[in-house]
Amino acid sequence: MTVKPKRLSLEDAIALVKDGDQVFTGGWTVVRRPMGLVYEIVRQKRRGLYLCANPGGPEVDLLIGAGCARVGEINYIGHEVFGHPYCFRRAVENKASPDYLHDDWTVQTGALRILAGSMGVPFLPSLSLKGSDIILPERDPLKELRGDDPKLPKQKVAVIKDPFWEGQEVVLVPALRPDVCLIHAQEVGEKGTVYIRGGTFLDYHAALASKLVIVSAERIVPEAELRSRPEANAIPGFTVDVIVELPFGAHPTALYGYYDNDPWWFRDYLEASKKEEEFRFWLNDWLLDCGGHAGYLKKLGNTRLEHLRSDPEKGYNAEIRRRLDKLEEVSEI
Amino acid sequence: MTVKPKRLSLEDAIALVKDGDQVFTGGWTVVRRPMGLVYEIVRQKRRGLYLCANPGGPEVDLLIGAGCARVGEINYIGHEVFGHPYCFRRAVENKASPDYLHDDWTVQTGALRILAGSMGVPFLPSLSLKGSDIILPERDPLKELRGDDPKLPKQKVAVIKDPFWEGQEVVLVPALRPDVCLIHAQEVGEKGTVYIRGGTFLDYHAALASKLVIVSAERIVPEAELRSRPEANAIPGFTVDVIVELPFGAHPTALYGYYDNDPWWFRDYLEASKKEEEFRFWLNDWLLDCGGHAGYLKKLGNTRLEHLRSDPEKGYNAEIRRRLDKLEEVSEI
Amino acid sequence: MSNYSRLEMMAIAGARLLANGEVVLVGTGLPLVSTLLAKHGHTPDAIVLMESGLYDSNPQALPFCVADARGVYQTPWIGTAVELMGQFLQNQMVDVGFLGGAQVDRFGNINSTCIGSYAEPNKRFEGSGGACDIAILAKKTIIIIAHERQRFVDKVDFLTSPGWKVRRYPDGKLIPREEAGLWGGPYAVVSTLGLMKFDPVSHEMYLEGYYADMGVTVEAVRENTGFYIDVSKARPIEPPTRHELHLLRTEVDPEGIFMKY
Amino acid sequence: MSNYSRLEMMAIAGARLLANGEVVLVGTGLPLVSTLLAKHGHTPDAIVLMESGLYDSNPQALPFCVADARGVYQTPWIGTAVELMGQFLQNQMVDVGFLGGAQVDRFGNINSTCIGSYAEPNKRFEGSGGACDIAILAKKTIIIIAHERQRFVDKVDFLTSPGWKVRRYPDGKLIPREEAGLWGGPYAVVSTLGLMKFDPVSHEMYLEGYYADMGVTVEAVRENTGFYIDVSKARPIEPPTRHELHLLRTEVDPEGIFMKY
Repeated sequence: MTVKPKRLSLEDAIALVKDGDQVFTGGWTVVRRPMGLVYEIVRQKRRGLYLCANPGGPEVDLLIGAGCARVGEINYIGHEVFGHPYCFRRAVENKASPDYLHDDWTVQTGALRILAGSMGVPFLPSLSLKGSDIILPERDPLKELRGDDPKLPKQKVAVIKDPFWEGQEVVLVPALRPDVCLIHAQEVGEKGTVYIRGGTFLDYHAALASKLVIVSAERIVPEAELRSRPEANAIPGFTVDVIVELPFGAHPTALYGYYDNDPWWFRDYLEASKKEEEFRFWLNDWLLDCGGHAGYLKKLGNTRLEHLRSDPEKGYNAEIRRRLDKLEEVSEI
Repeated sequence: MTVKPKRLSLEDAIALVKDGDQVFTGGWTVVRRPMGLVYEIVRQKRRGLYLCANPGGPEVDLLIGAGCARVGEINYIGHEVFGHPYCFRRAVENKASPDYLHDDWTVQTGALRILAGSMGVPFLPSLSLKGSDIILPERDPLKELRGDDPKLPKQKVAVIKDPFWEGQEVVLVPALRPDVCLIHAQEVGEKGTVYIRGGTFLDYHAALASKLVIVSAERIVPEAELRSRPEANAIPGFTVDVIVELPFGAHPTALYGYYDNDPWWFRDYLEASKKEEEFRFWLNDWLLDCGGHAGYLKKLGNTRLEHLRSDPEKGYNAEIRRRLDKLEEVSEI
Repeated sequence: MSNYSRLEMMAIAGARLLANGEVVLVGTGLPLVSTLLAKHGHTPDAIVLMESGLYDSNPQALPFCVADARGVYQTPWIGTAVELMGQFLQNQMVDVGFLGGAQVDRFGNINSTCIGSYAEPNKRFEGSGGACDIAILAKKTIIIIAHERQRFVDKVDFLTSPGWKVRRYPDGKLIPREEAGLWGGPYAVVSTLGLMKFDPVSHEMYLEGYYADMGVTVEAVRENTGFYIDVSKARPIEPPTRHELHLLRTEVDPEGIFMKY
Repeated sequence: MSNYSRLEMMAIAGARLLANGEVVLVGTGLPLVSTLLAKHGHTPDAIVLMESGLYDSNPQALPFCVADARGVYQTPWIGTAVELMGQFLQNQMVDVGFLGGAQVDRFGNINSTCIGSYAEPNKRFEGSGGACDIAILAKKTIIIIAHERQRFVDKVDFLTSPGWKVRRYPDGKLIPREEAGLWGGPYAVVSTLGLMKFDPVSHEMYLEGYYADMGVTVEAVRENTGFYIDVSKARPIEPPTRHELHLLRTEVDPEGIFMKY
């Protein structure tokens, strides 16, 4: 009933995220992730977050590597063909008592969990997961927390028989109701209407499922600009709490019509994240020492950012090369 | 896996509908109903249909009046402010053993039933219906058919406790999987992509939930015309089985950007449908005696049809008057 | 003689119940007229939803159903009943549900299904539509209905939309709303005679105001109500302002589609 | 010496398994390369889906993930994982699921989760993504994977994506796929050495063909397979045609993103 949304600075927006919050990050693997918002979480040193991206990309690997995450209920964490999620790996490999607890899901059931949250129902049924190790109770990495931790369902799944038709066994998956939803979009209206081109992924559902919705965008625009084609807008404004204008807020991930993936970033991050010590160095160098989003963009430099620009119609940059093993330096291009 | 869809004549398309089929009609009350397809069902004298519009409008009242329907699982049948659904009323009022059995639902749970069908799951959970007479077993109008009739779920609803969070009671509603889905749209591509402006209602979900999907449209267009903005199209073509080019196929209901509701039709239909005998006369006059869709349009006449034309941008006709008690004749306008 | 009609007074009394910024899920007919009157007047930031899929509707011409193109024009987003009723409403994002009905009882239970027995009704109506969902799931509901003895009944013939005393599943016993696990509940009833609210403890309907300016008395309200109604707190309701009537007649329903000029 | 690589042969062998008009739900990497090769070649009417929400993708440039703008361009419709995985896939509208993986056993069970114990893994992978869903819900699945002894294993370290012998819930006993109520199942495995299928009765993997033109022998397949594999029906696989190689190199992956030229 309050008039929404508030327009805030990046710093003030992320100040609303609390230690221990359950956080959903919009986008998909290396596409349209809310990187600028996540960077600021790292700068503000949030701890004990529960992550539930569906699936996770560099933003999740980074949050795990920077020590911000305690739990992940996630189906996939990775950088697609760019390379492996080394921070995630390091956090769980060979660890009897990891600081970060990883609970595996699938794209479909993760999506249904967010959908359940958006619908206000405690669960939804699925025909997936039957036959997989993913749902075996003995494999459940969060078993010992369940029942005590109010952010986690009392059990991972339930299996019931359909009472209406053929008596088929159906898996019920619990709702996800994140404390915070972070989204980056091409444009957001002053009243919160979110305009997304390319895939909208689960951002709409997550916004409805979450208690606090923070949307950063390349541009904040007058609402009237967004009222010619209602079906082109992805998220109704009344579910958006905070808007932040943040150009290149999805960098290094791709934003349809604005910029493509930054292969140099992935090359450097992947190289650095292979080892704990080098990752710390990268973190200081790129996030902590350069003073906020403006400093980050300055460090990237205009030449590099301009090289990433996408064709507004095609959505991508047809010139950019994507093989990290054959990458030329920006200066050489 | 077959190459879809087939382009058929109206008559051949409706010949695929069988007696006793469960039929979903797209649109919403008096908007974008597949009237041309339904008229042809009446002409071809299908019997024993199970209707599941959500909600129903003149097409449902007509099918009941014409004796085509045996069961309706529907939340509302009506003509909005134009007037009451007299054929429906006559079919159920004061009848101990009606020919037509009407099972009441709600907009939300009807939508969830179709959504369940579209998802391939046997049911979905709802927090609605609790506290209402609508779900009381003793009130269930289909009680005696359940268990024997494979088109009906074995029980109307089930109530279970949430096993994941607070133990809340949740109502499970059974999936709807219609045999036939009838839709009228503004445009359909040669490969079945359905373009709808204005509300899409439940047409997308119903198309996925149904075994046979028949789409009539004002225009069949080359698929390439529909590929500039994927979010503007309502239904992916691979779920569409049959397409029919049928100008004014939603008449007398409104079609965004094409034509508005025909108030003269509603005036005449409502007057006629109040009495069984006059309704029979109307049926002969407008559907059976005038020989198919072309004959129907001819009987309406170009002057009247042109008066209904909508503003392509606004979507409606700002000049048309809508009060039946003050309606002028077309010839007077 | 007042220079306005009962329908107008009712639409205006309904509009006054809305607050700016509220999210209002509205049915066709008088609820829509009241809501749009408020939207044109004191609640410009109200977000008007309709069950067919409409969000933040701000029509230039009066829609005459919840799926009308007039309601779609210039909206910033559009969905379906799955989003409106299965997500927004069920996820407690709707502040006010605005409903009509054929009968209402003193606990605000609504019947929009039939008169007489359900199996063999004397009169069958269109049915719930989204009313049952809205009555269950909105944070509060406002009911708008003609004030007649056969409509304000002791016991509704069919309990379509739950109010403060609702059916227990599966035995049908009437139980308090909270006991059934429901939030929300009826907040007010706007009628052709006045405005009713519900006692916070007993949840029984009482008369809060009546259209004294039109000659309505508390006795008239009692006579036209089929159950005992407390009128001890009732006060005359302010007649329509010129601005309210002007908006209603020139902006909201100039054709008189619902106001029947 | 052949003038093409193992990766190319594998991509081509995979493409050949698709039929025109099929609805193919495809993961990133080699499955995508194979599918787009088929789409450019003998299956122009295949409908290519990706789990992030893409429908009927027909990219002009190779997407390097299932959410890439390259896959969106000029599609006629777009959805989300809810529609793709919760509707199309679960509602049995997907003819072929095309998957990669880190390990596969002789019943076509796939591991894409970890090596070693799940609680304390020696090596952790990215995770299922949509692979588990696709393996369970597609009408059939094709698996594409490098042929090494530590990948073709007797028992997968973690059963991410069910094949023909699957986990019973909740006790984890291995039971036949049908007994768990699942339709579909693995149809073929394309590797760096050849093509495997599954016996219709025992559902065990057997060698159907091998890349003889590249010097692969049935012995080499056996040596690189960590379980007994029937090679009695195996035949040499036709080498790539010039047209297939041309399409792959100039239309599908000219940058060599996946083919690593």
